[in-house]
Amino acid sequence: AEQFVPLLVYRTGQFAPLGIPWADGKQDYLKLINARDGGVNGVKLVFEECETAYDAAKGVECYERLKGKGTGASGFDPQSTGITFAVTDKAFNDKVAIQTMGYGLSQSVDGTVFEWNFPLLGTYWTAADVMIQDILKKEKGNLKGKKIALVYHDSPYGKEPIPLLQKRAAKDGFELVMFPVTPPGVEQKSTWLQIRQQRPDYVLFWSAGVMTPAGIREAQASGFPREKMYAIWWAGSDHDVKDIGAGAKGYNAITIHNSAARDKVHDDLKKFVYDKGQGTASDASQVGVMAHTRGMMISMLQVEAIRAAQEKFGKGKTLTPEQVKWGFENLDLTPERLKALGFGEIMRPVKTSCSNHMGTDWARIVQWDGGKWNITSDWYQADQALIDPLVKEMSAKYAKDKNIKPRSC
Amino acid sequence: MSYAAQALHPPAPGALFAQQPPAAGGTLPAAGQPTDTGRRHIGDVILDVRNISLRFGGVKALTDISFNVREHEVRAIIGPNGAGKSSMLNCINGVYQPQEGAITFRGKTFKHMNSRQVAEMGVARTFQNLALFKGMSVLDNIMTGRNLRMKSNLLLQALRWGPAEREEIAHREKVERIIDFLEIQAWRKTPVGRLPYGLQKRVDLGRALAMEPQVLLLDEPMAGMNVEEKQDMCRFILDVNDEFGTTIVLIEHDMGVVMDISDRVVVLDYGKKIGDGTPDEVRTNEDVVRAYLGTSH
Amino acid sequence: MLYRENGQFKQSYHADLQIFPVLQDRVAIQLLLVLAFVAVPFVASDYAFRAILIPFLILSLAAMGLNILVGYCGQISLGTGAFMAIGAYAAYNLQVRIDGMPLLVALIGGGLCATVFGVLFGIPSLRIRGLYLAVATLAAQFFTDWFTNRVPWVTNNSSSGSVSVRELSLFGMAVETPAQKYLLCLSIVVVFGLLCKNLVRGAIGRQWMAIRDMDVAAAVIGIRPVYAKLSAFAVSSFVVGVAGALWGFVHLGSWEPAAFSIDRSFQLLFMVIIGGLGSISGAFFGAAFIVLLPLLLNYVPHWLGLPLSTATASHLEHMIFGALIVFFLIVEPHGLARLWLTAREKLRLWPFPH
Amino acid sequence: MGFFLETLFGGLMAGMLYALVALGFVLIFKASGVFNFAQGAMVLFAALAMARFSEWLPQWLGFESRFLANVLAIVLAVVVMIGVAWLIERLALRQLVGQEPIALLMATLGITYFIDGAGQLIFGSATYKIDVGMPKDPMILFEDVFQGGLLLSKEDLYAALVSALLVASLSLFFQKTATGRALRAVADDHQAAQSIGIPLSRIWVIVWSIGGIVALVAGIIWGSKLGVQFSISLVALKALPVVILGGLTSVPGAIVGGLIIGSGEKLSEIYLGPFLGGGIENWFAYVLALGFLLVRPQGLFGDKIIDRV
Amino acid sequence: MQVAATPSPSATARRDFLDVNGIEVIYNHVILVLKGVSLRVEEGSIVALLGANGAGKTTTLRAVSNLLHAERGAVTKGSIALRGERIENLTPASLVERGVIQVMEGRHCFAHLTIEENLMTGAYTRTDGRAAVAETLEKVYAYFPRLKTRRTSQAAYTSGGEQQMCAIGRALMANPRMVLLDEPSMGLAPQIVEEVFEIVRDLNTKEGVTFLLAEQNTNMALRYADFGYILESGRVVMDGPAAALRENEDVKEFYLGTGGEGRKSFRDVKSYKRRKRWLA
Ligand SMILES: Nc1ncnc2c1ncn2[C@@H]1O[C@H](COP(=O)(O)OP(=O)(O)OP(=O)(O)O)[C@@H](O)[C@H]1O
Ligand SMILES: Nc1ncnc2c1ncn2[C@@H]1O[C@H](COP(=O)(O)OP(=O)(O)OP(=O)(O)O)[C@@H](O)[C@H]1O
Ligand SMILES: [Mg+2]
Ligand SMILES: [Mg+2]
Repeated sequence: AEQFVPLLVYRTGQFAPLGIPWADGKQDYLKLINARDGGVNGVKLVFEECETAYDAAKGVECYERLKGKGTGASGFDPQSTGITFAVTDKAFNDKVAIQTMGYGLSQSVDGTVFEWNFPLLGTYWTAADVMIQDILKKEKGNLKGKKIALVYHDSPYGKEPIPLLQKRAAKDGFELVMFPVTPPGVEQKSTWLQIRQQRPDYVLFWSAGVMTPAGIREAQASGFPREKMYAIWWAGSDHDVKDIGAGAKGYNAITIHNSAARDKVHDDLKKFVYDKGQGTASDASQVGVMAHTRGMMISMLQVEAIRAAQEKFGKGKTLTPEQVKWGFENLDLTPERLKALGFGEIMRPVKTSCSNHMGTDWARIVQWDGGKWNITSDWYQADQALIDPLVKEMSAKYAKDKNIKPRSC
Repeated sequence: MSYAAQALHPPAPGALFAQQPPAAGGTLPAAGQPTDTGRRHIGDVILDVRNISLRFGGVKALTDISFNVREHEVRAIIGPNGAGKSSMLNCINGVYQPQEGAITFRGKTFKHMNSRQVAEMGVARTFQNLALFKGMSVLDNIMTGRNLRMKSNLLLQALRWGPAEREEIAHREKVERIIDFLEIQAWRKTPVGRLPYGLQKRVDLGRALAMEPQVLLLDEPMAGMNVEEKQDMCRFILDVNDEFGTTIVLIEHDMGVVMDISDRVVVLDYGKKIGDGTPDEVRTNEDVVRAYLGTSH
Repeated sequence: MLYRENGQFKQSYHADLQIFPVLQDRVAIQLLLVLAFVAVPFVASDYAFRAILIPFLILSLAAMGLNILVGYCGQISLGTGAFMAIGAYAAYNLQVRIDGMPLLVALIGGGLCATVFGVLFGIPSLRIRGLYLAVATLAAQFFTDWFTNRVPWVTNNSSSGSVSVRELSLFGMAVETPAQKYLLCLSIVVVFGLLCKNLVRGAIGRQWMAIRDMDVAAAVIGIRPVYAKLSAFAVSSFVVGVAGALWGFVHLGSWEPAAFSIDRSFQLLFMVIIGGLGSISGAFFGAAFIVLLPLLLNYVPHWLGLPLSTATASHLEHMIFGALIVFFLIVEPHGLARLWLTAREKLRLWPFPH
Repeated sequence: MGFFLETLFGGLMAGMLYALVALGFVLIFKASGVFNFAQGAMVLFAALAMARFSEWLPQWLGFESRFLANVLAIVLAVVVMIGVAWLIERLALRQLVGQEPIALLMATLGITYFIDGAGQLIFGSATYKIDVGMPKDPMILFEDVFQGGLLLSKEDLYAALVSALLVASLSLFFQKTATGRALRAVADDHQAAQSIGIPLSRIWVIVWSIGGIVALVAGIIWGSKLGVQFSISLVALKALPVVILGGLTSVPGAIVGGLIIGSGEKLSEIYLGPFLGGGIENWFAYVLALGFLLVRPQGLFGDKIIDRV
Repeated sequence: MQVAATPSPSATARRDFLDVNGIEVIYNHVILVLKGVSLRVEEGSIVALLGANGAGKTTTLRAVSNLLHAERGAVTKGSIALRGERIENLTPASLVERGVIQVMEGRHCFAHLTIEENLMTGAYTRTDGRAAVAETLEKVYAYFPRLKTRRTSQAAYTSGGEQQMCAIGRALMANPRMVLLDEPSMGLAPQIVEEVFEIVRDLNTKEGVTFLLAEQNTNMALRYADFGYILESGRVVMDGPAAALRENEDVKEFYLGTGGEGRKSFRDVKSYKRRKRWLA
């Protein structure tokens, strides 16, 4: 039996440096499962990549092309907020799961409305909340009178954290100033001049692609301390800072996994895949970089969803997309299970339910020391008291717009 | 007669415009319409150019030029290269705005002419360096000349419905007559860019004729033609002039043509007027001979 | 020998003025329409509808609109994406803000808003020409990008700035399945195609072309550049706006401003040029070339079973695509539509070479 | 006041960086009448070549010196760009002599796709580094005059100097040499140029080579600022209003246009942006250019658009 | 006034300079324009190519100078040889290097360049130094004083005739051995036409430059040429020494307008129906 996993990737275009290790990681883990375990309970995983170049229209085409392959696509990781928007509606009709680990629509946490979306492990609201928590900690719990700037990619992706930050600003009494950067953001001098003028205490950096190095360079050139910058996970990969080296020293990024850690899964990957010359990355040194690990996690969640669904619908059987979705909804990765999978050091336990499609939302801060990332904080969890009402409000609006009747869980 | 019949049987020479319905906008000259070919009565002054001066930066293209054109006459403008002949026409039909002077057309005086106004008043024009619409067929080029008379609006045209279609066909009929008249039937649907130079000049004339003008300004219509073709062209011009009473202003370097077909001639040199009169007067004017004609003529 | 027009005499100007004066063409186009309306809905797969046919139709429509401006009126526009965006967002707002707004009215309304916007940004064309005009249209593009991103009202206060439409229905019938959506697009494209064709072969079309080919001469024969240019902007942006609304409503369903970014503008311009400036059928050829060819190229390694990595395949695809563009231009610089005409002309003479 | 000056200088410097890319457009337009859509792709290609060669050469030849690696890489990249120019002429331009500019524009689009694909295929699509020792840290001037001093980026200053130098030499080339005159002739009328014996092939190889070298310079400067990766081809978009404002046919226009656009967009973003919600500099640059064009439709220094009948 | 063709100084040593043999030209792959045109031009002679509009004169010249390619035309049959060397596949530039230059119909001046720059581009292929070029420039200015007064204006802003002079002058700047002149008299004032032809004769006799000219001004052309070809619909229908052609009744009637009872006034030519050609 075979189970089909579609892989939407971008290995070309603006965001390729992030997309390549990410895509490699996704594929590598599937290869590992096939090579090491012979598939999921004997069901071989087959997969096919489709290049989106981060373009929504192409992404839709890929989605259409792959959704019906085999017995149907097990679930899509669109790798792009734009593509997620575009396929979310279609997923309702096609009955296929969309998993968006660490991106996508923040309100899609609500499984009663967003039956097919799975923003596993955290959304942009998680990220924004955790960043503020870390800042709070540094500022000894008091942000009154402080000024925090959000420098963001002027697109839906960059705007996602705004509603939450506004709530936080009201609650914690800091001033939020916002600086949109028009994509692609190759030139940010005016933004950083304004920052120099307004002297915010911290900068939250919601950037992507070339905007990241350009922003860090400009921060350096305008003398803004990198220690006061907090970047979202897509702006906190190795390639974002490697070439800047010491210039980015002190730059903070948030992550939903223990990025600096290597675990058993890396060793297995080396042993079962790379040593046999079947690795996806052109260069084995890519294994272990942040985006690659993130890719593996995504595939792991996909595989575990399949595994969970097989428990219910029959071990060793090929599943329909709808059945896999059930698996996503009933993930329960305990610490023991994670350890067994080789991810024990890398991530925190997750448990999803019909109403909660995110599972958990642990995140932590890492800092670049000029040569590598170091973990500088403990795990944080987002403040549910703040996020929950927001999720409810926004998903209700979506349901109304789309004429969706929320299901009861 | 059906449309088809008209298309297939070109009108006899001289029949051009003969079946003209009294078109809107008073296209037919009210007075002086010839009842008989070859007996034109030259009428009053229709176009009066007064003290025109035109400069481009340091270049004085025209200096204080005055002359007039009478209804139904053939008026030639001659002069050496760069004398300002084309610029003169450009002033008349509003392509250039002279710095000084005024132009009176049918009793109305204008300081500046605006191309559209001029066209509406019934002045058409051909160009020295072909100014055809390169991407369009011969037929379409000439059809553009009918533009001023086409009235149906955008929506009707989009639907091509009733009046729009009828209008299109009515104008097409007129244009077909011009095509027949100029003997370019075979090239009807050819893009003009592909035509040889001489034929392009004919299409240019056709486009101007399609406007049913009262005054026709021709800028070297016969350049690049051999004698036979020039003869044809002269016939076209004279026929239009005879049959239809159209006033002609003509720039031409072929003295044979100018002397034979024009009623009066203006001579320009370096932007100044050096002679004005009948062909014979001009031919014997010493200034003109020195500046332009040379001794060989 | 099959393609002969000998013996087809036109007995009236009316006959000569038909869109397809040659009998064979008429038959061919009728067959094509029957095929598109009747046969395709039965045979095409979901994937073909949603990923190929619908985008192809909508982009053809947009290209057709753009062709009126660029190909017929000679005004280069790099702001097509913006006009599409205006169409899409306007239609969206009509739909969310007015209860029970019929789909067609929303689409047309989107087109009308785009018209106003197009005329506004067309005003500089009265003074600025050629490539320089691109600045005005680029200003429209970037302004719209910014506007749709930054003014919350436009997106009905959606926090992320992306919008999504309700399900569609036409005269009380739900337009749900891909086949229905396809038929909706096809009908609109056919109707607009006919209207555009009528315009470009009528008086206004001649005015546009005259302005394009030589504006001074056009003015001299009484064509008002103001009217000609602005009407081209208006008609073009109307069609493009409707296409934009369709793109948002029918193809994407929900979208973010990036769906109508400058890339889209460039893409459409290229469709128009490669398809053939100043030709309605060129829009279809161009859309097919620019949209479908990459898809096709994408499949080639699969079919041949070449073990290429996604990235390599994608780079090769780019290279081949680029090379093909150059190749076709060398064969026929006036676009695929002209290539087609030349082929037909040859067919007419076939089997004799001249 | 200090802040205003800082913004102004920042804008002027950014403008010089745009000008560097704009120059490539102007060059090819002026000399062949082609709007080279591929300029951005050429910047990317050149920068990729430079970045990768400076990484590979020490490995291949087994030496350590950074300086030597950079010098050799530049030389090699220049050779590569000349090769690219030669190929473009051979395979595309030569076949399109005398075609309308729009067909040639389209051809450059094909070339863009090709170069994009080829560049990333050969050199890879990850991020690469160019390190020619541009200083990154800011300098603070007039600390005693203004509070907080005047912050100036040294990197930008160097870049500005380089572009000024390029512009000066290219202007001379066009105005004073017979080849320069021939290039302008080609831009006006391919056929007539051919008819008097100007060898289009050679001319085009020359122009595109120079275009390639200018792209390399732009690529090195932008690449050392941003890292070399596909996005670098997008700086071409920033150069567009610059070229058009300065005039498509004017080399000095690229600089002046760059300065105006650069400072205009920064000032607008900082002093107007807050009222409009920010992020306005992109479209404002175009509106600014549009404003100038309404006064001078051929750009500030462009050749007058000729219409005569 | 009758001017007999001046015998070329080296009449005895004449040899074929240009030999066009049965060429067929097709535009755009489908439009057949020349249907087997053959002609020979002897070194140091002036040959006129006559014919109605659309006969194919320009096309013939383009075929020789290899400018057809840019018009999407191609020579599909026949051969063209220059001093025995086949030249169909040369670039226009290498033809100019061999001393063959064309003055294109419709002027084609470089619009944005000044008149003087236009002229100087003509000397692009020259290698004999600045002084020599400057000398030629003076010569051209001497031929066309009008150009000298307009030397600093952009070519686009000069009058039609001035542009024509500029185009001819530009070709002369290359110091050519053979000039293909396409309708040199078009748009020129009679005096200047005369001058242009005098210049042609001057260069021909003094410097031995060969001319192949396509002309509509048959009268002039036959007055100055040694030999003439008459083209109709892409075929040569008549050829012969200029003097003989001038005496031919058909030529007189159709090309010189002096057939039958002498020159007719343009006013009196009644029928504008196209006459049947003798061969077309
Ligand atoms: N670029 C082209 N594409 C297609 N057909 C062409 C092209 N150029 C010329 N022709 C056709 O070739 C034929 C000969 O044209 P050519 O220009 O050689 O004539 P010509 O003798 O020079 O006429 P003229 O005296 O009017 O200049 C004409 O029928 C013309 O339509
Ligand atoms: N737009 C313009 N800008 C600058 N100079 C101009 C312009 N138009 C015409 N001129 C100049 O004005 C003078 C007169 O030009 P015009 O074209 O009227 O001459 P013409 O009498 O028609 O000559 P030809 O017989 O050669 O056509 C010329 O010297 C020309 O260079
Ligand atoms: Mg003139
Ligand atoms: Mg000719």
